[in-house]
Amino acid sequence: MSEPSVSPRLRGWHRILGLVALVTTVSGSVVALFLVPPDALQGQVERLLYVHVPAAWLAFLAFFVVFVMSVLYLIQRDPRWDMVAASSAEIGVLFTALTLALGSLWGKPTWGVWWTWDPRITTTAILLVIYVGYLAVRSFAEDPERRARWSAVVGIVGFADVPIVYLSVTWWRSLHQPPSSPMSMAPAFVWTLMLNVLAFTLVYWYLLLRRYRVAVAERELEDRAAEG
Amino acid sequence: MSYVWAGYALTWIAMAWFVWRLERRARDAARRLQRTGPGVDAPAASPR
Amino acid sequence: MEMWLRTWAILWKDILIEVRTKGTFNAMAFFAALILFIFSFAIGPDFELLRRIAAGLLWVGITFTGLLALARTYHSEELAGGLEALLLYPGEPRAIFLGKLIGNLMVLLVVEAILYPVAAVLFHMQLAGHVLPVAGIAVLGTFGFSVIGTFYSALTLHLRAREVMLPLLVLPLLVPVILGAVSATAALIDPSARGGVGGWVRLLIAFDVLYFVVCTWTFPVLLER
Amino acid sequence: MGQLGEASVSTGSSGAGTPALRLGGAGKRFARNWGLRDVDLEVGPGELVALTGPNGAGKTTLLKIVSALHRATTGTVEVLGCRLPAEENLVRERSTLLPPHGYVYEQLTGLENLRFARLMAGVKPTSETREQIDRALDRVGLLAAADERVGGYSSGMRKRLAIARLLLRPVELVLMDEPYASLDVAGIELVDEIVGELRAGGSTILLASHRWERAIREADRLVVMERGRITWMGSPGEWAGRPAGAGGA
Repeated sequence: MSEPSVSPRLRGWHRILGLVALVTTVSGSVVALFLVPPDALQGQVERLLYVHVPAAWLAFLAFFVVFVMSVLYLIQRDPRWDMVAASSAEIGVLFTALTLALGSLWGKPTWGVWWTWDPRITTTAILLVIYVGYLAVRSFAEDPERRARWSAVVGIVGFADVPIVYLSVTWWRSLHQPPSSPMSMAPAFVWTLMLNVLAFTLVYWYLLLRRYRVAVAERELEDRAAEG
Repeated sequence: MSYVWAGYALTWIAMAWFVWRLERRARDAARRLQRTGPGVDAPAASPR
Repeated sequence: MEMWLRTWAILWKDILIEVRTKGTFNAMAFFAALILFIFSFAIGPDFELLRRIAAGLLWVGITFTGLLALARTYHSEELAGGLEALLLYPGEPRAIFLGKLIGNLMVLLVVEAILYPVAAVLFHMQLAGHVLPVAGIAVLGTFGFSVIGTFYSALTLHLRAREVMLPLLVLPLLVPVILGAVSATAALIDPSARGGVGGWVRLLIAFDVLYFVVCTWTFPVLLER
Repeated sequence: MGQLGEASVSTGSSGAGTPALRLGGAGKRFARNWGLRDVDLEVGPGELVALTGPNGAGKTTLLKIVSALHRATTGTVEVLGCRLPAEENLVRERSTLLPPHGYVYEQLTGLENLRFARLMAGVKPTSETREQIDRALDRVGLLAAADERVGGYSSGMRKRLAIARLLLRPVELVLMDEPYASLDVAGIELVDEIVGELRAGGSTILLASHRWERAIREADRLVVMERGRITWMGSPGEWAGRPAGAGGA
């Protein structure tokens, strides 16, 4: 069993990353809530987009990382890639669920309904089901090697599904309802959004690093339990 | 506006909860690693 | 080429076993009929409504009965002692996937060949003049469904709670198949449904090709033990 | 480091030329326990090695790894000069496993099971193949029951069918897992006969069996396993003269 370890230099570094992520996220929220002017069309509720859009961006980024790590694992069979994939998937579920919740919070005042078959939101919901499937496979497979191999397959097959789902839902929706309202592109809006996307991305990398270290420790415990 | 507050509160609570749960898991794992002998990351522990 | 001999070996064995035991077919036929009748009673005799949602009801029936068959893909191997019964022999492991895929496709198409006419009668679908295109769409949709089902049933074979795991893993991949098959079929037979059949057919073909390649390519990973 | 660690020096006596089989620190992990742990073994071409030990000692696991059915979790495995798991197809081509419970399809007849085996090995179903099948069935005394479903076979008959399948494909390395199990006296003699023929043909044989007193009669070497490890290895002579309790089987 290979002995994946985390170099000491990396451990101190994560506190700095955590701090930077925290500061950026706080400032992002402050700017989004108070400083940037409300949008002419949607009014105050448009501020939700400053968290909804970054969360969605992270949900898909996290699953892209799962996909890349899954491919790497199947090629090199190095347990570290599997542990990064698992960590990214768990964080991905957090962001996906958050995106859906924020989406309905935004939908209620804008369209008067908690759930709409808007292509982006529907695709995010399907992405959540893929994540749940991925994590279910991991929890139901006892042998670590098998768990890594099968979840890698689910990560790859699942990832290929996302664009097709988005395409098919967009076509399907265009048969029944005009596309959802376009977002305003005022410079203030764009900068605030970019700041929050950066903040969320930093949070993602911090959480990935921390979750990976837990995965390493738990894998070590599992290996030791098997030694007995 | 209440929806906006709810949205931001939810975002912060979700992230805080995830970090808290993560730190707890990290502590548990580190403790169990110590108890089952010197580990990769854990400081050298006295043998049980 | 010996790969096709191996594919034929698995197909021949599974057909022989299915013809003799009819295990999968009986379960599916009964289940499909049950679903259609329940829909009829549940939705009532409103012909106009039934005609509009007929394609959807049909594909709900196909999805659930299909999952029954797909869960039994490696049933004969399980009785024989495990997938090792197929790994004893040299040769391309992907032949196993192809053999099982064609087998599943045939079982599903046979059940659909019964399901479609019954649904046409029950739901007053005007299939006249559209039989061939509707059948073509059914084959495209069923092929995609079979590729995913045959693939994931190999993965879930050794998982706990596999009765739940197979539908859970297949569900997200079914979205484009169901949307494609239902919308294309509806566009053909229901005058009020807008939207081009061509677009949906292209989507189904793209889905089938992509997943046939992805699943065939990674299948040996599932056979490793 | 993954599963391809360095090969450690093996301790077994090796015949001339490349060994038929070399295991270096081979291990196999099943979820929470290790079915095989740090096994070093080398078998020369043409050798007959008997493998014995209590249930769960790892005999079956070892045979499955050598026949490329399972992959080793740790260590290196080389069979007939081919490295596993990279060249597993080559290994499957030149070796075969006689499983304890046969891997036979109950819904098919004996004849159909062997036809399936031939097709799966990529052999065209010609009349010559049919004769080969009939000869194999005759050799194991199943010609009469050829057209009956295996579901109706006794466990002895199923084992004979598995033996017939083995005869269909002459290979360099033959792995037998409990060949004597569920066989009557005549069946056991048949197994010994076939083992003799295989040896005469120069095949290397690895034979795992509880009944070590039977297996040891013709073996060049006896390997005793317990809890996934090799606890004793030596020639039958040494086994007879061993001090009491050493490597007790």
